[in-house]
Amino acid sequence: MTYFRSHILVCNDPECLEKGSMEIMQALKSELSSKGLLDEVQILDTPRIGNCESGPEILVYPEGFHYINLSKENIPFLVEEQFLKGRPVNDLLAPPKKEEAQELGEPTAKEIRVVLRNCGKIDPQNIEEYIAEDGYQALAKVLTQYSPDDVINTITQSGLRGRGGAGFPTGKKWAIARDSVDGQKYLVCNADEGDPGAFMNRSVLEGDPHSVIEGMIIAAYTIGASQGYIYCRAEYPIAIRTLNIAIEQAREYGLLGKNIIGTDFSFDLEVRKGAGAFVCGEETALIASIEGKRGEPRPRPPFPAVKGLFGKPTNINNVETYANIPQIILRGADWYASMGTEKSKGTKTFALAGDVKRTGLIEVPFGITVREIVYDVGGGIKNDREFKAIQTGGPMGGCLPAEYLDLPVDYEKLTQAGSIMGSGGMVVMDDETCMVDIARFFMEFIQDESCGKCVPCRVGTRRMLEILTRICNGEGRDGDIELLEALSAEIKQDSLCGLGQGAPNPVVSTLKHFRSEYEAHIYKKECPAKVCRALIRYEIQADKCVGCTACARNCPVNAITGEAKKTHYIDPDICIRCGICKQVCNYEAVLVT
Amino acid sequence: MNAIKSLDDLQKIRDAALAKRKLGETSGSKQVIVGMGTCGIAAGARETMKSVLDFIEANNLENVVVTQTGCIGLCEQEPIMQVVMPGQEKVTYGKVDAEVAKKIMKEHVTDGKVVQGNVITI
Amino acid sequence: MVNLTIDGKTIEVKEGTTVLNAARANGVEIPTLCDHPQLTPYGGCRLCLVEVEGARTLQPSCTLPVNNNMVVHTDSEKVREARKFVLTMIFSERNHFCPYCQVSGGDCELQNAAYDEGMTHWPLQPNWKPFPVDASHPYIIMEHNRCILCRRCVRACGELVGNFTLGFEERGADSALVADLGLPLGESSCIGCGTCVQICPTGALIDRWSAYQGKETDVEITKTICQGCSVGCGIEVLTRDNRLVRIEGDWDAEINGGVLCDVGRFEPKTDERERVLTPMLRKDGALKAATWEDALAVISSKMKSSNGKAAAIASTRLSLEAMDAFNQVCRAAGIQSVFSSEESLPTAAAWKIAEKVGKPFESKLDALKQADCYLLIGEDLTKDHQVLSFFMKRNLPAGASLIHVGSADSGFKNYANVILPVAAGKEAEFLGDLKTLLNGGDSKATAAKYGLNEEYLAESVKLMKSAAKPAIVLGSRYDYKQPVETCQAALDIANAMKAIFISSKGGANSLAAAQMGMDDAIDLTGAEMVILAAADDKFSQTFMKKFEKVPFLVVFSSYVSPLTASADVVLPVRNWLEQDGHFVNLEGRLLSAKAALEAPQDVLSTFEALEKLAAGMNVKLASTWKDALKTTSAVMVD
Amino acid sequence: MSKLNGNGRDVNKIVNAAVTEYHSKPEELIPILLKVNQELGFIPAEALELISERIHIPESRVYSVASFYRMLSTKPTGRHVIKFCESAPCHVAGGREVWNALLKELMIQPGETSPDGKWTLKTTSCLGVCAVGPVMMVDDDIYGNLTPGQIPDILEKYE
Repeated sequence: MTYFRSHILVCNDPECLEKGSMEIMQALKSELSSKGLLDEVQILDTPRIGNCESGPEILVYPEGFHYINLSKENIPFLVEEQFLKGRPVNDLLAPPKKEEAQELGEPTAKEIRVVLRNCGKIDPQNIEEYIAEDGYQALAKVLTQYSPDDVINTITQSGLRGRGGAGFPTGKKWAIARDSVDGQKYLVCNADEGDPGAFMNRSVLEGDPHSVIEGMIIAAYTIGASQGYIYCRAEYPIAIRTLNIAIEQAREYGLLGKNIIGTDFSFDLEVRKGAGAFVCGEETALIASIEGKRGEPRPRPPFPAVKGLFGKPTNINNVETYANIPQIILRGADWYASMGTEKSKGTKTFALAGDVKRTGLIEVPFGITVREIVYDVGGGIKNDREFKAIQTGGPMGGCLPAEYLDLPVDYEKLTQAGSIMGSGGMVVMDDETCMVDIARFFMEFIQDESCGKCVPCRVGTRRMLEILTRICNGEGRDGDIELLEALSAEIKQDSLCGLGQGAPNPVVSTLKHFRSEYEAHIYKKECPAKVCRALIRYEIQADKCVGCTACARNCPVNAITGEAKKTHYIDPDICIRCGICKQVCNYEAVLVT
Repeated sequence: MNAIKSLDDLQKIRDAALAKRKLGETSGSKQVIVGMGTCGIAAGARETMKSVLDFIEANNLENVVVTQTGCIGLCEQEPIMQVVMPGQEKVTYGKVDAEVAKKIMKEHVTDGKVVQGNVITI
Repeated sequence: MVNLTIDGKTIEVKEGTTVLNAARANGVEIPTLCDHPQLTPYGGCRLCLVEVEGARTLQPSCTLPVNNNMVVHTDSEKVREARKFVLTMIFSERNHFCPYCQVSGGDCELQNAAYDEGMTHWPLQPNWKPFPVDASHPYIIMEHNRCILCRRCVRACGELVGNFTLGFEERGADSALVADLGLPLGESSCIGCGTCVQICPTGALIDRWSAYQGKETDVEITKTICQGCSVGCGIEVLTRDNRLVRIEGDWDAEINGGVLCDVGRFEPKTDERERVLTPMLRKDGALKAATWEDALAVISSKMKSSNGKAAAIASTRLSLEAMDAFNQVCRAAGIQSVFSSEESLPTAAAWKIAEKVGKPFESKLDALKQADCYLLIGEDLTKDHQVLSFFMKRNLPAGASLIHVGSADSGFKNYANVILPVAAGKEAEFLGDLKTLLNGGDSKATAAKYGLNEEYLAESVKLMKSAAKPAIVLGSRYDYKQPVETCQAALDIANAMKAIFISSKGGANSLAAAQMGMDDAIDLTGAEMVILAAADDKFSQTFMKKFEKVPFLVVFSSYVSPLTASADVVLPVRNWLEQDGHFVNLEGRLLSAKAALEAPQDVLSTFEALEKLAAGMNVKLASTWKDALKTTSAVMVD
Repeated sequence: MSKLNGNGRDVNKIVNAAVTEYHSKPEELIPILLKVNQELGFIPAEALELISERIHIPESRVYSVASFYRMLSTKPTGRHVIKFCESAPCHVAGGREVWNALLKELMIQPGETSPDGKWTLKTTSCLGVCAVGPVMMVDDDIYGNLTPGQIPDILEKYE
C-alpha cells in the first residue's frame, strides 16, 4: 500500500461546493503535482469539516490543521509552507477558540469541554463514531511522527497534571516510567473512582471510552509498556461493559494488539474489576488488587514507577488524565496550556452534587471560582436556600464555607484553603446541613473503608468516629474538640497511605470553619441545623395540621396519635426522629425544634 | 472489518463514518437518542427506552432510528432523550419518563411539534 | 555506600539498608512492633516512625531505605508524640489489661514499648467487642482480645513456615486473625510448629504449657541444637529451677533462622515416658535395681564370654563422642557387627554412593532455600524432616513448583503442584524413565507403565524443564526396596539437570554413624548378646521386634520401653537436654549441643557410661571422635 | 462429587466454569470470586476450598481476600440483595429518610437477611449517580431519585 505522509480532506458539503471547494481541490492537485508531492500527499473529499460558513475548508492530517476561507490564490503558498517546509499557515487557520465554541456547543458559558467533548454526543458502543470525531488521529500522529521523548515534551509543555487528585505532572511521571530499565513494564488506568459524590470518570468511561483507550495506547508507546490494565470499580457495571466493547472494537480495528496501525508497536489492554474497596484507589493498593490480593497499600518507596505491578515498573494515571492526552497531541501543548491558571493548566471535570439546582457533570478551566461553579454553572442552591459549604475532594477533602466562594479553583489554592482537589467531587450543602453530622458521616465512611493495615488509620479513625457520634448524640464532653484535634494531627502525620493521611480532613476543616457548631452540640446540647436526632424534637403545629393522618400512618414507631381531621400529637418519648412524618406532611405542619 | 494497517486506513474509516453520519442527517430519517449512562438508567431510562420502542412498534413507525448515548453531564435532568428531525436542530428533553416519552414520540416524532414543557437547553 | 545523619551522627551504611537497620547498627534504638528481622518489612504498626527532613509526614524506618545525605531524627518531640499516639491507639483497642496476661512483666513487646515511652496508664479508655478465645488446638491458644493485628504470625506462617494456615478476615478495625477459612485453629491445617507463638509480640498466641511458668527474665536460656532429625535446628531451651519451661527456635541460627517444627518445640514438653533412674539387672526372671558397678561387671563378663558372637547397635541420636566410644568399646571386645539404629533410610545409600564417587555431591541447605522447582522423592518430609519441608513450601507462592513422588495423601497434598504416586520398589526405575522424559519422550507410555495420570506427568516434566534452579530432594521412605539404586537414579537426574541434590538423613547423627562405618543393615543372627545404646530414642514396633529372640540384651536408655522391659541389663542414661556433645547434620555441618538441664542423680551420659564400661574392661579410649570422622572419607556435602 | 448449596446450584460446576474462564491464574482470584459470588449470591466455604485447590492459593489467602472486599460475601444472602448508597451526596439529598423507610419496610438491620430469606440489606459505597440521589440497587437494578413513599412499590416488584 502506498504510504502518504499527509492527507488533505476537502469539504464537499453543498455549501462548500458552492463556494468553490472543487476548484480548491484542483488547485491543490496541480500545485502538489508540480512540486512532485502527489505521491506523498493524498487528497480526499469528505463531507462537512466545520460548519461550512467559512468555506471552502480543508483539513490537513495528521496534524489536524483546519484551513478556512481558502481561495485558489492561497494554494501555492499553502502547499509551499505546509507540505514542503512543514509549517502551518497561521493566517489561514481556523481560530481554535471559535471552532470549539461551535463544535462543542458549550453547555454553559463557563464550561469548556475537552474530556467530556464526546460524552452524550456519540454512541460509545460504536468506534466509528469516535473515529469520526478525530478519534485515534492523535495515536496515528504519535506512532508515525513522535518519538517517546516528543510525547513527553508535549505533555510536559501542556502542563497536564494527574487528575487523580495529587496533581503530579504527567510528563514527569511518564519520563520516570520510561527511564526504568526493566524490560517488562505495565500501564495502569485507575478507574476506581471511589470518592462519594464523584462520577466524572464513570461518565467518560460510559460515554467516550475510546478517548481513555487512545490516551493509554499513547502512554504505553511513550513509556514502553506492552500490557495495560484498566482497574474499574465493580460499582460501575455499565462502564465496565462499555469499556469491554470498546476494547474489543479497538482490537478488531487493529488499534490494540500486535502491530498497531501497521507499526511495530504492540500493546494490549484488559479491564480488571474491583470488588468494593475504596482504598483500592490508592495506587499501591490498586496494584495489590490487580495481583489478586487484599487491597492494602504498602509503604513507598519503592514507587510503582520502579517496582509496581507484578514487581515491574508501572505507570498509573487516572481516567481523566488519559482522556486529555489525545486532545493535547492533536491541538498542541500551547493550546492546552492556554487554559487554566499558572500552575494548574487545562480543564477539570467536576461532579456537582448535593443541594445545588443543576447537579451533574461539568468541565471548567482551572481558575474558575467556587461561586461561578455553584451559581453560574450549578444554577445556585436548591429551593433558593443559603449556601453553607462546599465539600471538595471526597472523603479526604474538606468543607469550605461561604468566605471561600471567590476562591479560584486549582490544586494549590484548594490545598491552601484546607481542602483538596481530589478527583473532582463537589458536594454543595445548604444551611440545613449540620457540619458535625457531615464530619461524622465522612468519618464513618473512612473508618469503614480503612484497610486496617496501619494503626493510626485503623484505630484512630474509629476513635474519632466514636467521639463524633457521641457529640451528635448529645453526649459530647468538654475536651472532645481538643481530643479530635490531637487525634487528627497524629493520624495525618503517622498513617501509611493517603487514605489515612487525609482521613481527618473533613473534621479539621469543619472544626476550622464551623467550630461553633461543635460547641453548640457539646455545651448547649443543640444542633443549630436541626439535624442531629438526639438534639431535636419533632412537633406538630396545631394551626397547620389538618388531621389528614398521613403522619400517623407512616410513623414507623406509632409515636403519633390523633383522630382524623383533628390536630395530631407526637410523643417525644416514643419518637425516634426519623423525619418521615415531616417528609409525608403536605401541610408543612411538622416542625423541628 | 479489516484491521487498520496505516494512517490511510484510519482516514478512510473516518471519512466513511462522517459520510454515514451525513447520510443519516440527509436521508430524511428521524433520530431518537436516549441517554443510557448509569445515571440515566437509575433515573428510569430503561422504561423510557422501552416506551419509545413500544410506541414505534405499536404505531408501525418507519424511518425512526433509535440510538443510545452516554452521560451528557446533566444528570439531574435524567432520563434525557434527544430528537433530531430531518433538517432541524437537535431538541433535548429532560426528565423523560415513560409517559413523557410516549408524548414526545406522538407529538414531536410523529407530528413534528416540540413538546415544550420538557425541553432543556444545553 | 550511603552517607546519612541519624540524630546528628553521620554514619555510612550499605545501599539498600533500611533506616531502622542503619540506626540499630549504629547504636540508635528505635522501637518496633510489627517488624521482625526474619520477616519482610511491613510498615503497619507505625511505632518505628522517624522524622526525615524534607518529608511531608513521618516515615516508617522499617521500610524506608537510606538515601544519601538523608537527615533522620529518631528522638524528636514529633517522633516521641507519634510513638505515644500509636501506643495509645493500640491500647485503646481490645483487651490489654496486663495483670491477667502471662507475658506481662517483661515478655510483652507492647508493654515494654509503653514503659519505654514512660506510659503508666491508658490515655483513652479501651472500647472493644470481646472475641471468644480459641482454645481448640492441642498446643496453641489464640487469644484474639490481646491481638494487635501486627500480622507477624500471619507472615511467619507464610514466609517462614510456608504453611499459610493463618490469614486475616474482614478489614479495618474489624480485622481478625483466622485459620484457613475461619476455622478453629485445632480443626485447621495448622501443623503446630508454634512459630506464630514464638513470634507474637503480645500474649495473643501462647502455648498451653509455658503459660505462667516464668517470664523470660526469670528463666535460664541455653543455646543448643534440636536433635529431632538430621536438620539440626538451633534452639534456645528455657529452663527454670532445672525444669523445662519451653523451647524456642534460635532466631540467629543459620540453619533454621528461628523456625522449629512441633517435634523440636513441643515434643519434649509432651513426652510422658517414664525415666530409667537406676541401673537394673535381671535376677530370677525379674529386673531388680543394681549398682553401676554390678551392672557393668555383668556386661563386661558377658562380652568376654560371648567371644565376639555379639552385636552392637547405636542410636543415631548419640553424640559423636558417645558413638565413637561405643564403637571403640565394642570393637575392643571383638564385636564385629556394630550397627546404627537407622532403618532403611537414605543415609546409608547416599553414603555408599559417596564412598564410591569419592567426592562431594550434595548441596548445602542454603541452595535448597533458593531453588524454584522441587522434585521430591520419598514418603513424607513433612513428618520426619519438617523444617526441610518449610524451606520448600515457603517458596511456592513466589512461583516455585513442587513435584512429589510419593503418597498422594502426604503432608504435601495441599501444596504440591503435582503428586506422582509411584509404587514402592519402582522408584529407581521410574526416576530412570523420568530422566529419559526430560530429554524428550512419550510421557504417555511412562504414565501407563506406572499407573500415573499422563497429564500430571507431562506437567511435571514441563515444570522441571522450565526451572532455573531445580532441586532434587531425596526423602526417607520406610519401604525403599532399592535404596542405593533409588538414590543413584535421583542423583543422575540432578546431574543431568545440573540441579541441587539433597537427601534427608534420618536421625540427628545418622551421617556421622554412616561415616563411622555403622551403615550396614541390622543383622542379629547368631548373636548371643546384643548391646543397644538407645539413649532417649523412640523406636518403631518393627525395630523392636528384631530383639525378641536375643538371648541376652543390654540397653542404655533414658526411658522405660518394651525393650528395657525385656532387657537383661538396663543402664540409665541422660536424655538430649541433659548432655553436651557434637553432631553432624544432613549437610555435613558439625554442630555442638549443650546441656540445658541437670540429670537426675545416678544417671550418666551415654559417653560417661561407656567410659566406665571401658575402664572395667581395661580398654583405653582414645579421645578421637574427630579423627573417627576424618579417617573415613571427607564429609560428603559440598 | 458435586456439591449443592442452599440455592440449589452446583457449586463445583460454577467454580470450575469461573476458574476456566479466568485461566486458573492466581492473579485472577478476584474476578473468579466475583463470578462465583454473582452466580450463587455469595461464596460458600466449599467454593473457597475449590478455588484454593484449583488456582493454588492457600485457603487462608482466598478467605482473606474474599472477606476484604465489600462486593464479595462469604455468608449466605437472601434471594434479593438491596444495596443502599450511604455516601454523602445521597445523605444530603434526603437519603436518611429513605433509609429509615427501608428499615421500616424490611424490618432488618444492615448486613442482615430477612427471616423468610427474601431480602439481604447492605450499604454500598458511592454508585456514582449522585445527581439522581438518593440511590439504591436491588440486585442489578438501580433506582434513583428515591423518596420514602416509593420504597413499598419498588420492593413489591420482587418475588
